[in-house]
Amino acid sequence: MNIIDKLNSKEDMISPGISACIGCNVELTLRTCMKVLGPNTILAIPPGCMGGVGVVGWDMMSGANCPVFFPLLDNPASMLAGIKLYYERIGRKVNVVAFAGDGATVDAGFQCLSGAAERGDKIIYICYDNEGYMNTGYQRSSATSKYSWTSTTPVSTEGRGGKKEHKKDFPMIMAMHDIAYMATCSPAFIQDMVRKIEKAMEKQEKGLAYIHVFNPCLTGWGIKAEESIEVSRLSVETNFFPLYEVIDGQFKINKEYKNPKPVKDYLTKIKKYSHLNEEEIEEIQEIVDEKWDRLKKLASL
Amino acid sequence: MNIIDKLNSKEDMISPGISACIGCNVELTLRTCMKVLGPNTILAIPPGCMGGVGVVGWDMMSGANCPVFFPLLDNPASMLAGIKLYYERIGRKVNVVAFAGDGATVDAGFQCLSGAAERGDKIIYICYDNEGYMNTGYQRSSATSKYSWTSTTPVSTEGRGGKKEHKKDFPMIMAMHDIAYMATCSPAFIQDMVRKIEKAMEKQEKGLAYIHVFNPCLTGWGIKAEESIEVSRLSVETNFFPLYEVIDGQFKINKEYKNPKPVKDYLTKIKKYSHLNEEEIEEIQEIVDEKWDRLKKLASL
Amino acid sequence: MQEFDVINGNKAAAIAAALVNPDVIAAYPITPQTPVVEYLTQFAADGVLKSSMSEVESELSAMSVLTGASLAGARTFTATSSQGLSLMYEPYFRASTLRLPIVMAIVNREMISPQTVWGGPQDSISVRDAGWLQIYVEDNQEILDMIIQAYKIAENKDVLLPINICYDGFYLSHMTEKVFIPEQEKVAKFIGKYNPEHIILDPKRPMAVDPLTNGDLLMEYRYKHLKSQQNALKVIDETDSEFEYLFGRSYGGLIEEYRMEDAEIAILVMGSLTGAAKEAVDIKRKKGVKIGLIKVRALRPFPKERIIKALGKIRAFGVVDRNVSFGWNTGVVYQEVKSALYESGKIVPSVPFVGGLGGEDITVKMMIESIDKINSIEKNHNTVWLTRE
Amino acid sequence: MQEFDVINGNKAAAIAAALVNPDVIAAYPITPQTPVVEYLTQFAADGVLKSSMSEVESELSAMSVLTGASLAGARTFTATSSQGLSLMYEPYFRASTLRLPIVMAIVNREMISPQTVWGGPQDSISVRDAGWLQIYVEDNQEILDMIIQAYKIAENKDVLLPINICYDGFYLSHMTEKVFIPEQEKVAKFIGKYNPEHIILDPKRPMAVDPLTNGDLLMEYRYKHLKSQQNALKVIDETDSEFEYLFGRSYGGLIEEYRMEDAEIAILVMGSLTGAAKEAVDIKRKKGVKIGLIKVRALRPFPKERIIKALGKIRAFGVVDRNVSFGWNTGVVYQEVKSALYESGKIVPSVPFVGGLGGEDITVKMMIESIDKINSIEKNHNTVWLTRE
Amino acid sequence: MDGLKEIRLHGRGGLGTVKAAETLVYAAVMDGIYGNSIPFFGFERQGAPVTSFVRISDKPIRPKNRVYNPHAIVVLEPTIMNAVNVFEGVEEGSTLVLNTALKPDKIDIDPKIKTLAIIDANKIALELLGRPITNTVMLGAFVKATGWVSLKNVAEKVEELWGAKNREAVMKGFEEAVIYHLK
Amino acid sequence: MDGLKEIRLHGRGGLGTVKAAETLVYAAVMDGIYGNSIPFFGFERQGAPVTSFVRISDKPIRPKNRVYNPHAIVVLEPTIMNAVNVFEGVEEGSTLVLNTALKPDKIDIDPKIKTLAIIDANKIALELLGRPITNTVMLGAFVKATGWVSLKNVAEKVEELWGAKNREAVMKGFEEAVIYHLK
Amino acid sequence: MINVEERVALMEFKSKYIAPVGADGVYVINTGDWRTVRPVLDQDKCIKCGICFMYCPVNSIVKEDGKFIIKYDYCKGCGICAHECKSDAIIMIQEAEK
Amino acid sequence: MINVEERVALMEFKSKYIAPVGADGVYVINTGDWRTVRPVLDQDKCIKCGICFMYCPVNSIVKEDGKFIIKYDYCKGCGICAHECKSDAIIMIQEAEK
Ligand SMILES: Cc1ncc(C[n+]2csc(CCOP(=O)(O)OP(=O)(O)O)c2C)c(N)n1
Ligand SMILES: Cc1ncc(C[n+]2csc(CCOP(=O)(O)OP(=O)(O)O)c2C)c(N)n1
Ligand code: SF4
Ligand code: SF4
Ligand code: SF4
Ligand code: SF4
Ligand code: SF4
Ligand code: SF4
Ligand SMILES: [Mg+2]
Ligand SMILES: [Mg+2]
Repeated sequence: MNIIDKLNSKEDMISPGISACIGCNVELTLRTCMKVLGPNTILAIPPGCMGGVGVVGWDMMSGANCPVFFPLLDNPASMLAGIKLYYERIGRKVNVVAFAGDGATVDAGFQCLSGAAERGDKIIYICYDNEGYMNTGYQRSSATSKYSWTSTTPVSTEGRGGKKEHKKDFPMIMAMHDIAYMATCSPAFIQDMVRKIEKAMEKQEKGLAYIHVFNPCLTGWGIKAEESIEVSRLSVETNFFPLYEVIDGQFKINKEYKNPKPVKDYLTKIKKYSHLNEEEIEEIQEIVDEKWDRLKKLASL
Repeated sequence: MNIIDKLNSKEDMISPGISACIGCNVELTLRTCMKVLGPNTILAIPPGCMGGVGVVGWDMMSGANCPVFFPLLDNPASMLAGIKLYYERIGRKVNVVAFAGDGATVDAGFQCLSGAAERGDKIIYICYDNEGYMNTGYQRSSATSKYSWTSTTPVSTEGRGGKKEHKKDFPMIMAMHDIAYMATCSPAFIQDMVRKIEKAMEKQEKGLAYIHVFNPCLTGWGIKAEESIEVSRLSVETNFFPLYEVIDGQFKINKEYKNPKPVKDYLTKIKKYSHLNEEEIEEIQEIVDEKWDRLKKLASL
Repeated sequence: MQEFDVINGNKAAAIAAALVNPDVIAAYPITPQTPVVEYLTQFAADGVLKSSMSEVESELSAMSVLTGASLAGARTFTATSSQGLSLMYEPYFRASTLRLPIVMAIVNREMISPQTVWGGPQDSISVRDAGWLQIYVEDNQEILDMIIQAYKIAENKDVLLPINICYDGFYLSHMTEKVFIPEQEKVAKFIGKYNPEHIILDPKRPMAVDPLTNGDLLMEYRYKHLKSQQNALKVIDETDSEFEYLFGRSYGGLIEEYRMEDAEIAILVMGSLTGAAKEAVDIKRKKGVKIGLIKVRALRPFPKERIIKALGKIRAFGVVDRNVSFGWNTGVVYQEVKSALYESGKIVPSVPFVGGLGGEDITVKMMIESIDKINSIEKNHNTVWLTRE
Repeated sequence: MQEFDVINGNKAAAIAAALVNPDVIAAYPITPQTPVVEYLTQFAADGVLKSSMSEVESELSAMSVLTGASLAGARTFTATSSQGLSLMYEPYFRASTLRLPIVMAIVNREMISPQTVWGGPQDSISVRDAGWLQIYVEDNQEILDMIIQAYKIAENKDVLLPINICYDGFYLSHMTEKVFIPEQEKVAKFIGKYNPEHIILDPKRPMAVDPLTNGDLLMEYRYKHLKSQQNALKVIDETDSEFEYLFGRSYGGLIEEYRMEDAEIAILVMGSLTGAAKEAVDIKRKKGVKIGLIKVRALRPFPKERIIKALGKIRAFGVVDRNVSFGWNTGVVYQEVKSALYESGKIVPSVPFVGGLGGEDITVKMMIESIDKINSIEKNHNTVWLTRE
Repeated sequence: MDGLKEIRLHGRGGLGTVKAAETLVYAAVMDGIYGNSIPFFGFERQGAPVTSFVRISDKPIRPKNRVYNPHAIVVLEPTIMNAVNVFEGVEEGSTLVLNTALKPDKIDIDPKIKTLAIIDANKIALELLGRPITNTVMLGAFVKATGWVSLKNVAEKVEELWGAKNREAVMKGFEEAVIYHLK
Repeated sequence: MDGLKEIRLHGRGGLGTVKAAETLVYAAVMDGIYGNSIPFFGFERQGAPVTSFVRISDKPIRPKNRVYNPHAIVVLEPTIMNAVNVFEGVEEGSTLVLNTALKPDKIDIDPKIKTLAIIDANKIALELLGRPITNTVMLGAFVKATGWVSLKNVAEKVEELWGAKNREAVMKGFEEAVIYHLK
Repeated sequence: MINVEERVALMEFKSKYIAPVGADGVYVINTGDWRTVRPVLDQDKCIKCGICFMYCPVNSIVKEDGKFIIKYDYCKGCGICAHECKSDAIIMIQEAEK
Repeated sequence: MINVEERVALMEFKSKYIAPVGADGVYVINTGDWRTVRPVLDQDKCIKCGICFMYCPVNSIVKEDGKFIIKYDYCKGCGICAHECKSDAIIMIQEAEK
């Protein structure tokens, strides 16, 4: 079955009406992943945009068609570990899944996740990385990329500023935890995403499967709603966010471009970078190139 | 000046009588590092063996000749970050240093450390890795190596058991944080250690410098006091714990052995591994080899 | 004859947990709780304990793992002390507002700073308002028995709240004495099965856990939570009686009254120092002082009615607190007792004592002095500090 | 004429912090506190604020960074809400026992569960026994003024304790009104410099911070901590007077009394709902009811003496709590007031109200009904829930 | 003005509804009277309906809670009325300020409304600002319909916040709003 | 036995001092009387001096605090007396059980001690167990010196904990301890 | 005056649950109401590639009988479908007031 | 009976500090007392390589006038120096009772 028919045949696990921003590609990612995961899934949505827009529900109503809950911002992986332990114990196979923002993952909930990774808890952890705390109005996170404007890394009247440090290389950090499966994804590459979720489901019985999805945020970053996917695609085509996976310690690059587009093509689509000068763009290009080289080394056999 | 005269000329910053176990090489590491760091240092000793044996002092007396304090088990890096921020602000250069166990570093305090690494807080963080929570009587930590007996990963009467997972590859994880400096050390290689502490002092003005020292624990692991250094040396000579450093993203291996000793030579010196059978030893050898290969790749130019 | 062993408090706790055989255990070591974790792992390695165990990287995770497991339907157990309790405070609070009947032993240890590892219930008392039930015990037998009772209380359909069994670090945790050990089947029969119907994460019964909630509904949940605490007043007393019926031991439920029948003055205590206080009461009784003792066992819910009743005919009383209320210059139990008595509409002259912090001993001698003091007052008195001389 | 602006409570807090210009700020965003962080960063980017800022990865780190900075000698500031406060509980407690005069605004938000972001001081009230000073305010001007006063109170040599200025989330944090803004020099003069002599991490003056400590010495530190809380009773009142002298505004210090001179009955309130209560008092006064109001401003230290005095001639009173004490079936302030009155040796009939949880409104109408209820009681009454009809 | 006036504004996330409310308070304060405003905080994202409350009075205002029975309702975006009941709790004799391109007879209006101000704010905003962000236009219309705050002080604050173009928008709103007195 | 007996044991970290104390309690309980023990918890590592307390009585024991005025002192390791004052708070007429190779006249003994038991436990332990771990030998000596618990029950518990060799060590300790009655 | 019994009765009126659960069905927001512009798909231009379907964040496009159909119930009018369609088969038009 | 004033006076007797600081000098444990075996260095066999000095965990070996000297004040008797010395210049002997 091709990808379209496959997805068309699946039930949408999420409430049809959630109040995510118009055009939000995190909503797309969530719906897509959950179609693949299906109803035999317990879903954790920590505080963040997806929780805020109603995926966990309101008052006595649920926002999903499967069990869904709010972990704390700082404990999604541990709560999932507990759930999974019990289901393993009683011999029931259930997907126990987090769909968590970068803030919950890379910052406040990292320690729990790192612990679960080391223990090999059999959970699937999906991080949607929109480079900041969007639910609270776009503050900086460790995943925010260098020079990004955010409400806590403002730009001065002279146009200087933004974040001083580059984004924490979280997929790589998780890969170095020697987990069962690690993969990066983009909403612009749905087929690749679907395959990786399936892979994670397969690998989850061996330990933790971690998926890092890069989701440009329209509202926070200043992107036109209709360019939601285009900008996501550019992040991959420029190697700003390479698609790769690590299976049992083996690195594999999934999209390799002979002539990757200059990172400038990506940056100039996004308002949070609008203050960047040529040197700064050049510097980001260098960081991207260096990281790409390291990845290539690791993927070399 | 050679290393002996250099060290002989330095003041011992720690109380001459602390109640560490007889022959403890963590005590040696602490005294050595602190000689290099000198009196212009603020030292954090989180809960753990070194705090427990009196380095922070007793009642109204101090255990050191420089400012020393107990951070919480879970916040050493953040407390240091705060101290350093203030000293930077008032324009005073001071070494702000943690000397923390693997429990405080790899488990309970990891999130704070990861945050400080990402922000580039200008601190020196030394982790003494004795593969477990020694102060509370040797429980498992994320840094405990595979098949180790600990009081929470016991061995059954049939001699099976020990920890199921291999140690979290923490030096590598810290390296992937793209910090200013990362190095591994061993108390068997004092000269190398002294150089790396000096390098950390130099690099600290650029961001976080992280040093990971591998310290076999006599009491917890079951090692004869006089073999304290010999066992440490074997961990390096077998590539169980390779010595390397990462400067501005460049990996460099510091001790490379043409014919590394089999890891069995190391394991059989230690009581906590005494239940291991040949296959298990073989498996550990494989892990060690794989990790070594990955390190080699990263160090290749 | 019942089986017994000579064991310390931590082992009593671990054995109790093993008798219950919970589904999921997650704990992080901390002095003086650590041996509980070690005993449990050893029991598991020996095949005596069948629980799934999670070796977490911090207490925040310990409570989080249990929250998850409990939401999935598991019966759970953990233990902690002081800093560990503090670090798990966020999920700790939430376990109660989610109405999860988690059982946690708290091996009481003084709060940092100053840096200390010694006893004192400042840790659990400071979080008494996080919605959990809290019971404080006196000796190792009571540790074991109450951890068993805890499951029956917490999982009672009229309660459904998490519960702490609190015992003094070192004084009990590391103190060795004789303890009777009930049979596992009897324990199983006593506590029954846990069948969560009020909240569950199960694809077979999909629901959301903790959707965004409006204030009016939130108030309703709070109201129900408070009510369940009040229900626990009855359930704790009843469970004690049922336990007595099956196992032959009882503790008085919410409070224990000792020589209170004809008492004219009373001393109120909590935890392991009760032993020294009872000793002192006997000594003073011999000298003709009509002193009685109230051991406060439940701090949450606070046994307002029973305390009012017990102090009904008393001329003066004192409360010995091994903790402080920072904004009050007294201990916390004293605050609570005053609050209770106020509602009775009668003022009984009282004197607060504070002592035994950070592992300091409270000796029989100090207790005798305290009784003398109580005997001498005619109106409310300022705080008296019990110190080494 | 003084300068003013029309701003919300969060901006008032941020401006106050900017006027003080602390050395180190570390904060983590959480609704409804987030704008405080954003304003502060913006002030820094604009060059108005010169503080060193740390963009931490969690609240545990926020408080830890400040603990470190304060130990190094820095003047510090942060703000948080609910879950953030819970997550930092371990270093929060310790900041007080280390005697570090950290100033933290708490933008009160209800505690999870249920999942909510709306107002209610359950968060800070639940940690009232962690050794900090806690002051609750009524409007945006008071936020600004009290954050300034906070430094002077906390750093007073007789106090040296951290302090919370607590204000209701949304009701104040997002409510816009006119606020006078004092001159920076005057503020600087008012608060003076912070010169820590009691505890410091400085190679020029090497000492250990928090060595392992024996119980007897620990008790001594506790005793001094409690004493400093008691000292704060005086210092809070005095600081209010000094503030009035310089800036022309005052709040009554520990409590504010409103129309209490000839009152026969009284209503006790705390925080932003005071406005509605005052409105109700005026309305009932017009109808001849001799009602007065006490606004509890300091919860820690608890203003026992002033409350006893203010209620001296009162026939009946009620306490409106926007929070609960889970083990008591009432709110916490009511508990504390009873405890205080008990010491006075006199029982005044009282009625506890609970309402406004999770962002629910407490309207003028509800306040009027509450006053009617207070007016009707002759002995202590059970809890009354203030709900939407 | 006489006594307390309570106002409710309806907009969409991202359209500056809260800021508009705050501007009214600012203007009131500059006029020498009193005001406060409080947004109803939900979890609105870009595009979702949002609400804000304002109180204006010649006496100090102590209550800080939400507005349940408004004397005036401002609807910043035409399609909002499809989504929410903007008339909930409205007082008899109130004012409705509505952004619409329709004529009054095409609109369902609660009978308690006695004053209606209509303006095609989208059109004006698009012309003046290039984007359909209507809050400033609507402020002008509100002032015209109620007179509770001065046009001058509203315009000044708007200029300070968003520049001269938006000041113009306020003026345009004031000029072009059409007031109907209903029975 | 008559009334409460309080005992203090001095050893070194890693030598089983706490376990020895617990063994005494176990024996007392098996003898049909009462006991409890509590270690003084410091931060001792391998080699550092440690202390443990025991209470034994024919009546139930309620106090759970430390022992301040012991009726018997057991010193498990000869060099300890160089490091700590083992006689602190000792009651008049008490018993000292001492591991030493020296003769009584070479040892500084508090005059309150009226019974002295001396044994070269290091030698015995080395011979029997191959390591200088003296706790079981000392238990035997203690029983001989005081008679407060039965040899049989001590030996049984020791065997259960550490095997037959250690049972032998207890016996040897009992046999070889030399008792002096001091004035 | 406050009738306590009534008030307490009010405290238990809304929910049959004692813990905060969402078990009364799915909570749905009418996001179709948010739409200010509307996508219109021209079946003639459409080459049935499914790209619009794949990228629609709210699942408003379905494949039925081999054709792709836009369901407007929840469509927020983001315009992604129009932007991504390589055949220009979708255009965005202004939504009318009701 | 308890004299409150005296008790309170007792509360302030020990420390001049209000916060838990160690500022009254360095706390030292006499770890020399722990030693049950004693290292003895034979200067004749010693080749002055400094290895023992480098590895002594308690800093009990110092270099003075070109010679390495063992200071026994804090030496715990671990035997590392003897074990690491390549010249067998250090032996461990039993410590005597004082
Ligand atoms: C302990 C704690 N601190 C702060 C918050 C407030 N908070 C809620 S969501 C959020 C941001 C989450 O960011 P991210 O995980 O990236 O999700 P996003 O909002 O970007 O979707 C924050 C800081 C919280 N819920 N808990
Ligand atoms: C929050 C918290 N949990 C637990 C502890 C108890 N604790 C003290 S030291 C320690 C072990 C530390 O291990 P590590 O950092 O490896 O140091 P080591 O003892 O091995 O030297 C633990 C768990 C604590 N102090 N704080
Ligand atoms: S703020 Fe960004 S991530 Fe959040 S719902 Fe809107 S577009 Fe999506
Ligand atoms: S337990 Fe291990 S690490 Fe700790 S002091 Fe002893 S030898 Fe050193
Ligand atoms: S993207 Fe365009 S061509 Fe492809 S299915 Fe959709 S409408 Fe048709
Ligand atoms: S406009 Fe957006 S929401 Fe509507 S159908 Fe197209 S992609 Fe889906
Ligand atoms: S025996 Fe150990 S402590 Fe003593 S000098 Fe040698 S190495 Fe140092
Ligand atoms: S190691 Fe041996 S040879 Fe080298 S200096 Fe020491 S005693 Fe001399
Ligand atoms: Mg995010
Ligand atoms: Mg360790």
